[in-house]
Amino acid sequence: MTTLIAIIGIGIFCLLAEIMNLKKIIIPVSIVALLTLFSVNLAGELPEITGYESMIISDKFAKYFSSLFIVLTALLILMSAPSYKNSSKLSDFISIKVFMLSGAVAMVSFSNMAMFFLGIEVLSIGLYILAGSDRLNIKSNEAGMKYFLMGSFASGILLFGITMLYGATGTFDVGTLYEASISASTEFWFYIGVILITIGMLFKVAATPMHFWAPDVYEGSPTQVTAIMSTLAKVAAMASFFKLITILNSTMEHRYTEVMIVVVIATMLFGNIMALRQKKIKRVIAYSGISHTGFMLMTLLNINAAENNLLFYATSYAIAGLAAFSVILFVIKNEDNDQIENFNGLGKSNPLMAFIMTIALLSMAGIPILAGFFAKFFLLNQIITSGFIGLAIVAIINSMIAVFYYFKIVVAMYTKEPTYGKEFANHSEYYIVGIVATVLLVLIGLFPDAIMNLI
Amino acid sequence: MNTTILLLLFAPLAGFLITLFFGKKLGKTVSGAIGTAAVAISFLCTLSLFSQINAGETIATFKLADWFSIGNIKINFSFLFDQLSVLWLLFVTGIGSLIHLYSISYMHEDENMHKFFSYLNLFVFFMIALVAGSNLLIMFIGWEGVGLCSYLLIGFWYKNQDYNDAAKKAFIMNRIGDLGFLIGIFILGFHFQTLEFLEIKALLGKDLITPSLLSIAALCLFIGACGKSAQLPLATWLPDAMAGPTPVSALIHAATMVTAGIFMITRMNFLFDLTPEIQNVIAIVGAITAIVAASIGLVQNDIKKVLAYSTVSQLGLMFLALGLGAYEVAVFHVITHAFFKACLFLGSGSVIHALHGEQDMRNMGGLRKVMPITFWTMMISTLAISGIFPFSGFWSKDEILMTAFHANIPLWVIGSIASIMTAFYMFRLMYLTFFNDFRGTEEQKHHLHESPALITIPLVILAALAAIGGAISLPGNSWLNHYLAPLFKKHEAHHLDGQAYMLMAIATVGALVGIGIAYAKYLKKKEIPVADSEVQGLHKVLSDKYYLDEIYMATIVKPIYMISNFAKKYVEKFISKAVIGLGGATYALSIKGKKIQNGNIGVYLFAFIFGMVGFLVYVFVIRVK
Amino acid sequence: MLEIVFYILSAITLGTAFLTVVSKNAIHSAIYLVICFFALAGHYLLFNSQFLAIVHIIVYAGAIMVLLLFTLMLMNLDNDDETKKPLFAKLAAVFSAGILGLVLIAALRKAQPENIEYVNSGVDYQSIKVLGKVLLNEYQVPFEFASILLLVSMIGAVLISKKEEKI
Amino acid sequence: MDISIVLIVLLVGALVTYLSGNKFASKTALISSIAAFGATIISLNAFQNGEDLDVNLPWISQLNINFALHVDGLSLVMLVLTTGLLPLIILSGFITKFENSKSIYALMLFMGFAMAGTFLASDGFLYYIFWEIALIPIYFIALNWGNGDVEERKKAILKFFIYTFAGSLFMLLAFIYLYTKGGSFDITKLYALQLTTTEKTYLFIAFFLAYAIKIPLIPFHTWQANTYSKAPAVGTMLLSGIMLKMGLYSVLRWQLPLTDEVAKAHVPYIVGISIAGVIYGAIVTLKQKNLKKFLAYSSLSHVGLIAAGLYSLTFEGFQGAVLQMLSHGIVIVGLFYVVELIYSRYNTYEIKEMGGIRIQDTYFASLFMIIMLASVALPTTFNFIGEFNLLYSLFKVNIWYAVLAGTTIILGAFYMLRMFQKVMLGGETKSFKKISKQESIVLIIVVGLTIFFGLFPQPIIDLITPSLQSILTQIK
Amino acid sequence: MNILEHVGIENYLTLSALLFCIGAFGLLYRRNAIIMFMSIEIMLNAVNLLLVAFSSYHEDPSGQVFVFFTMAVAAAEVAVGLAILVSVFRNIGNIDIDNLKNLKG
Repeated sequence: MTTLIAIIGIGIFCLLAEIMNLKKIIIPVSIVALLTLFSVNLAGELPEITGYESMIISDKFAKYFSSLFIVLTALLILMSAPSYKNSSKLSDFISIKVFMLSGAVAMVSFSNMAMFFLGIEVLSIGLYILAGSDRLNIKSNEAGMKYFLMGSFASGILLFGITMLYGATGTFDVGTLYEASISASTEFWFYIGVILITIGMLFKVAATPMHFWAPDVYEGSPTQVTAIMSTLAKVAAMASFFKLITILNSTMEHRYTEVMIVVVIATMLFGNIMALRQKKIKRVIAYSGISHTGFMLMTLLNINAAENNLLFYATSYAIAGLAAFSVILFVIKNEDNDQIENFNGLGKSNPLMAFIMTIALLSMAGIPILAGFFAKFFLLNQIITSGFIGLAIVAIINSMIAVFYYFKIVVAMYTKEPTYGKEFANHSEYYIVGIVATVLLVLIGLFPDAIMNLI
Repeated sequence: MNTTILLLLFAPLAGFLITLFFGKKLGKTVSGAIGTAAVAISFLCTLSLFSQINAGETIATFKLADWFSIGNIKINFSFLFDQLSVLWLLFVTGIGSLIHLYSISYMHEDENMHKFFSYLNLFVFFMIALVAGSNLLIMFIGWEGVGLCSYLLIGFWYKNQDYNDAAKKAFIMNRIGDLGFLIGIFILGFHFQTLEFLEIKALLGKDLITPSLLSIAALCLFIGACGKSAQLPLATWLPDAMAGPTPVSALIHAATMVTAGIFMITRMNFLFDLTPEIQNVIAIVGAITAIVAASIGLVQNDIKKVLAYSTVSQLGLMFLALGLGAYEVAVFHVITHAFFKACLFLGSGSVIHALHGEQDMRNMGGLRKVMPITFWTMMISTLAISGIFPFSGFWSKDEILMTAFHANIPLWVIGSIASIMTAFYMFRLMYLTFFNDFRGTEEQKHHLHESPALITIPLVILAALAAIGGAISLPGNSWLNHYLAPLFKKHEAHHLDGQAYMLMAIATVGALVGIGIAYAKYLKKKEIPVADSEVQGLHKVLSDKYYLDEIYMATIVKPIYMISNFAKKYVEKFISKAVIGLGGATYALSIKGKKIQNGNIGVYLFAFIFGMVGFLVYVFVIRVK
Repeated sequence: MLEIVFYILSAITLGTAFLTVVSKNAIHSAIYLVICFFALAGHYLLFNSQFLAIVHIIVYAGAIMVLLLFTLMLMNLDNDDETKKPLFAKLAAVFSAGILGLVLIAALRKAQPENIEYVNSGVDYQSIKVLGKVLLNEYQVPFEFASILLLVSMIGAVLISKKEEKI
Repeated sequence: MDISIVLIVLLVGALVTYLSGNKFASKTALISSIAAFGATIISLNAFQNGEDLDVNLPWISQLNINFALHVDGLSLVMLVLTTGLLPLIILSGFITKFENSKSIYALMLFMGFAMAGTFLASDGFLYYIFWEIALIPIYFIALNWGNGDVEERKKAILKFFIYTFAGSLFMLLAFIYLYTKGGSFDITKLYALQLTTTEKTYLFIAFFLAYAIKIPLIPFHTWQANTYSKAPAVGTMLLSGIMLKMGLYSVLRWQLPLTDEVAKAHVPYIVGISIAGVIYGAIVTLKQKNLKKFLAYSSLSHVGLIAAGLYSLTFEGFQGAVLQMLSHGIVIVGLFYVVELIYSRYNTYEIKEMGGIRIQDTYFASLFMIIMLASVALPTTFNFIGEFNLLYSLFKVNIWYAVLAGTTIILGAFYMLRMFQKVMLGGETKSFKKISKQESIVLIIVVGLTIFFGLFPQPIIDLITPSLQSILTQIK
Repeated sequence: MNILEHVGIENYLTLSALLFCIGAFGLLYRRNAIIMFMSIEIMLNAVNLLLVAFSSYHEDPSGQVFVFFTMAVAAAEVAVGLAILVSVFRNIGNIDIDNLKNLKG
């Protein structure tokens, strides 16, 4: 609860700062505030306001995922700073991002479905806005429009599902719902609700066949917004989905599992196969994000003690995404041209950035000793322990396919001749984010225990 | 004694290293001298050993160092000096010294002479290892080592790719035999858990191995011998090996290396004695080789080729003897053959030297007067090889034929015919080379001369040995048989009865017939062999060596090339395509996928709704309550 | 009696909703939608939740519809300039919506509890007083959080519509 | 003191090399690699004095994964191979001017680190990590410093990467499965697991895929020739000299003991496949036109024999395999170095564009010839010892296997001599600059090692025998 | 008075489902973005109706409270949606969703 309040406070500060003509300090202050919040939150020294446990609880799951979201947001804000340098709407953008963070935090710490619903809507609406925020760019408009239409539809389904839960139990309280989910006498409306919520969440995390929006929206949105979508939004949705499943469906029914397996396989395959022939980097990231969704969804198949795996995967995926986006932002500079050719010769013209990108891609591809490898490893370990060996084989086949397109970019950076006259967006923020993310990827890889023992 | 052995072993190796590394600085003559001295030292050491063993001292085994162990089998660098190996070393190093001496002059014009000597020394070293090794693997080191040297020396003039081809062919055909040898080693090693000759001999009686496996082992060893000693079907490399310098042909491809097969079988005689069926195979192969090679020799025009086929033929006779269990006879013939064949080769080298590299007998003739020493020494050797009394070849060949006669009449017939042919083509060689008028160019004629002393001295010594060498094993009173007796199973000696004299007479008459025909054809009628293009009929078949090379080419080499090409062009591509095909399929799917993702929000929503419907239907509607 | 009212209201709701979706003129659609909202408000009244009905009218028919209509007017889109959708797409739309409905209803039917006993304890649970208490006590956090939601959308709407000023 | 010192030296060496800048990179790398070799030798000495060099640090507590290195004769021998070849390979890089040399030398050392780790790791997971990260440096080495057309190179190397990556992922699955059974990745715990035959079959297949691709065995070899021909010489040496041995070593260390039953039941088939590779590789080698591809296929043939020996499950086969790994590693580095020397003069790998070199540089020709002869396993060379052991082990399985595999000594001689003849012999065609003293160092070391161990292999045999025995007991 | 005693919850469920489907149908059928917005509103209202019905079914106020949140969400969505719509309209001159196909593949 305190975390949420603090975040909202930071958001409001951003809005007030504009009024008080303190535009310059908005970004530094919000980042510092977020990082402070992060450390305090992680250290568990935040004074807890009691009395609201029926709406917001801060258990370990909430605490660590919130921490992840906070640090992600801080870095995302830092990374977006160059884009807003000359914007009169700086405070609007930053405050929306901070509020989105509050939505994300609500999504993992809710103890009432109302909070969950509002959280996901805050996050989604923030994203609709940001996706369409480049108002003169038709692609941005289109992205915003598509995202909005499909997102609202998904929200409707989600809402229908929540309603069915309510119909079956007469409450929105998580604890009661959990008891209902394990009770034999619960009405079957409950399960319809579960399925509808699942479908809604599958949309939010972009799982096949509800994933179609993702590549288009990723491509059309301004790049720093794409970064948010592929890191914060995806991870938050995933965590929230996980939490929902633990509440609503901890004793997963057989057929439900089967469908989920099909969805997982389809998602991984679709994401990877579609990524193969993409020419635009943002679409590649989008499709690769879809395949990562498939991987993360596997944690849902056996939720016992899978929180750590999800946290690990989410962390490594999001940080790798941050690293990648710091380079993408650096390279593509203007929005209209995000072809992979832009990366040609980066290894020569800017070895550091090329290195960051390489590490990010290798981590996403799951190459040891980087964090991404351990993420996949823990996940595979989990699903094999649960007995889904066939699924594990599909997963590793997907890992192979993924290598193709990740390495396509790597190869472009190191073997192609640089395009002459190409200018980069040479901002120190990108370097900072990239380096921090890279170091984190390596550190997490070297000491996976640091995250694996958290929850 | 140990010092002697060490010196014996390492003198050639030292010679090899010195001439290899410092040969260029030392100059030709010095390196030649060092090379010769190294072998001579070995010869002296051998003499010392020989005298000790001849004096009845015990057989010496000498362990230099451990080599390696394989399972329970320990393999050491150890050497065995018994009657057989010392005898063999004696003529190896002896003839080796002479040929080294000869080469100092013969190779003097070659810029890589120091290298020549280093290779020769290396050869002698490996030959010593082959002969003196006390276990099969040391023998194998020598075996492959001499093959290597043979390769190096055949291809000594490596600018000529034909010579290189010949060298390569020799090495590869030897390797076919070597594989057999290896398998034989495996069988013996596996069943006896040792590779030491003496231990195997001791263990043979203990029933550690089934007779059939023993036969296979013997057969495998024999295949090895076939390769090294140029027996059919692995014979064709030897004539080609004449591409090397003539001293090499004399030393390696006539006197020593090619007899390694005979040495090996003799060394393993205790094994072969237990496998009569393999002995039969050996005898038959030997006989066939003898006659086939002799018949090819009838029509060859290259002086060295004639000698080469004669070598193959003589080796065939030796194998015949081996197959009949007459090891000491085979050894006897090896020794006499070493004398006269080395002499013949060196003589032919002298001729070639005089003619500046001309080897075709059709372009020779009348050299008798210009090169008297060469002529007379070669004549003596020719008489010896033809089996004319009392030269050494008479005694050794006669013993082989006699043994054959007692064992198997058809084999005797074949052997005799081969001998007659030998007499014919050897005298054909002599007549074409030394008699009548010179047929070469004027320029060659102008330069004709007798070879220098360094060349003729070895010739004379060898001719002398060829003449009197038979003395070591005269029928009825054989020093050799007596000397080697401890090594072999006792078997009764043939009595020198009337039958024996009759056989001698028949052999002599046969040889004289062969000589007579040659005399009539080439001296009386002064016939000159026709040019290669005009050859026809049976003559052509013989001239083309029964098309053996062509047959091998068509049935083995070409198919391998074809498979190789096929594999390279199709199989590799196919596997590659199959792998890439998987990637291609995913790529193709990717294209299809891109069509679905067409930017139309309606399509996306359809997919959404269908996914949702499918989920609901599967989980809920059709669920059994 | 109430059943008849229910069925009439339902018919109006569904009918106008359908007309909203299919009528070619956007203004007409908006009008139908308003009617639909009123019908829904009628349903709420049937449930005896007057407060909700009024809020519903105010928010939907009052605010949202006005917003929509205003936009329509702004864009001058009252004329029917919508190009024809391909027949296939239309059929697909009909088919998929139909099957969705079928499946939903089938699922709901199947999930129907066998013996439903409707409680009628007479406890007040939907008066303004009760709702207010619940909203501001138990649901205080979401209530406040909803304001964040609205704040975000407000900022967003401004953000998207406002021209970039150079500084 | 423990064995991790070698790893640390290599890793620090890589870092220092990178930081030392392009100018001093090669020398720093050489010094670091020699230091690592020195550390290895010291460790070897300590090991033989009975010191305990093992390392065991907790790493991922939740999954009971440790940073565990175990030293026995086998792993030490492989470590010696790695750290011993590394200076040679770095030295042979001296003849090439590398752009951005600090990176390539650092990558080489890093790869050495990973490979050394693979040989030492006694925790399955750690082993896998090392196994996998060894792939990254070689990928970049081949990609950035390779030769030939960029597009083709890219494809070839990507194929190589995905191929091997794919295989190792199956191995990862196998490990995870084992972990779920035993709750630990520790090798001794895994050895002690009781598994059903079906489980072992699947595990065998998973391991086999990983190793068959890495080694490579037919029909998983198609990456090899292309990668070899596209990678720079140093990369090819790393690949063929050490990396292939990772696969073979792993067969011995992991696959066979863990899936003993299955391996035992299918000896004839697997040995058969390996031998088919021997013959196939030899035959395909014959007609290769590119010298690097030529060596690649010949290597296919040689490692096929090693694999056959391993899968024969005999002590002699194991011993021969280890010896042959060492000798093949040494010789193949020599051969590739020779190729690179020729390339540095002629700027081509096409055999038909060579010839007449011996006449111009007999010294070089002699060294090349000795290395060539070693590769055809002439007695008194190290390769002979290995090949003899291997063929003997196959003989123990079946005499016909020995005969079939033995054709390698014929075919090997055939293609090697043929190649030598075409490349080196004949009259002078193109001028060939004599190799300098410095350039010949590598060749002399290779020749020296080959002959030295050909004559005195027993110390190595004594070193590896106990570990091979224990593996064999584990299988039996 | 409880209307459910007369009508039955199942009828409300059916009504909501149908209304929901009409919304979905509109989303699929139309290309006019404004009408698609309206369809979404219909869907949300279907849910609202159901919430109220269940609230009545359980005699529990939280369902109705939830309706308020839904309304807030609907309002927020419409505001944002219309903002986006307006900027689309400014850029391409109409609001036909079929014109938005630049992003694909």
